[in-house]
Amino acid sequence: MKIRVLCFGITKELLGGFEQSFELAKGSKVIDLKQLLLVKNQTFEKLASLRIAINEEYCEDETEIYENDEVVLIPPVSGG
Amino acid sequence: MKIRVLCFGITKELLGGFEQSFELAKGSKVIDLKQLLLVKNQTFEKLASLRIAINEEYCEDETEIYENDEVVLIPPVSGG
Amino acid sequence: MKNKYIDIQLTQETLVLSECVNFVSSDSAGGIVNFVGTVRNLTKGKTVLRLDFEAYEPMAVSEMQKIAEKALEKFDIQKIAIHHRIGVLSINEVPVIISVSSSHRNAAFEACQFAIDTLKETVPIWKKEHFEDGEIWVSANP
Amino acid sequence: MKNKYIDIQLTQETLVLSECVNFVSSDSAGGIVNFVGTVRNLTKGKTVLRLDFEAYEPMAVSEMQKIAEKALEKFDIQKIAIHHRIGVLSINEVPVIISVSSSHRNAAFEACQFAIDTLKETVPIWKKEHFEDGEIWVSANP
Repeated sequence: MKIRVLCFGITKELLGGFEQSFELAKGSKVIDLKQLLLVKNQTFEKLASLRIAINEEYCEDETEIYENDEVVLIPPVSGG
Repeated sequence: MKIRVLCFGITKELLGGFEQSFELAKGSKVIDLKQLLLVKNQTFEKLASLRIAINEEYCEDETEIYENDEVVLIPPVSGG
Repeated sequence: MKNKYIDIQLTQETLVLSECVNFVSSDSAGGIVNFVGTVRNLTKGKTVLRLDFEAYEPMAVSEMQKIAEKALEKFDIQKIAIHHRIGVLSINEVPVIISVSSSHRNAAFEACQFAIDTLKETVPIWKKEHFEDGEIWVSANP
Repeated sequence: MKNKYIDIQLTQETLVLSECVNFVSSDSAGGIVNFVGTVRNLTKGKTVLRLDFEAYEPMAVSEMQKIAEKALEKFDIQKIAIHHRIGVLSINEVPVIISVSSSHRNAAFEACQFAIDTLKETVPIWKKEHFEDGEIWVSANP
């Protein structure tokens, strides 16, 4: 399945653009997406943290991703 | 000796005026003034606290009072 | 009383929060914590109509100054402003404002809380609450 | 997002402290605690020229809302306002204001500190610092 991924902060630069489209096997989980990101750019390993939000909520590594989910990369936040 | 005493808050009402003049023996201490106040008005006993300031500084019971000191009665404060 | 780091005011005028914030803010501050006191409309269920604040003025100023100096000594803060109003206040008017700036916010929170806690214990200012059926000097009796 | 007790704003406009204070103030509040964030001019000794704040907007708003709800649940406070700015900011401009009112001041201090601490951990907003010789996403790398 194709999933659409939105990239904020430094992740936009690591992947070369705000909106990405990735091919993931059906039944893939957040952890699988994280592994794919490492393949795309090893620098992901150097981030202080990387959280994934699906449909505007933070997710665990074991959360399953579905085709029409809004998947968002959340590198370390620095608001305030 | 005569000492001049300024009364703030409720103490002004207990003594019937802002500025008072008391006769104290030479060598009197703050504790002696406090005892004199009780004689003037027993309600002083009912105050949650009574501090004495001399020349704009809080004093202990044992502090000696001199004739030209500015002596001030400080009932419980309630600023802020 | 005012120097580069401390601004103390005891005044009959309306207090202005932006004045305190402007005094403490600086290019190297990361955050500012403000405490704004307000006059509550009820005391033990009774409607408060208005309040009088009376101060032993020279000592009130010097005690506020001591609090500011102590806060600068005790906490890693940059600047502090303490403004207190005296005279007659209506409900919702502001008797006190304390502003503190620091590079790291925890110090400003701690110092601001220290300053208002200490002010309420040591600064010779007295509040009289006026009700429909009388008036009372706050905290005077146990 | 705004109800009687919570005012959340994420905006490109200059933040206004008096708006937050007015929202949280009430006749029955005894005190208001405000945190005002400011943009520091130095990071590790390097001069910061300006900052960009970027947000994942819908989630940033809902995370700020969660913080406000949690604060109302956890602490004995009356109202809370959280305003965050996005876009380009110069030094000394204000990226965030949090105001909290309560009848007893300690609750407002605790809730305000809780809100800014949590905001800095959970709200999807990112700050990029611009220096003379480059730029950096703050906190991204360990």
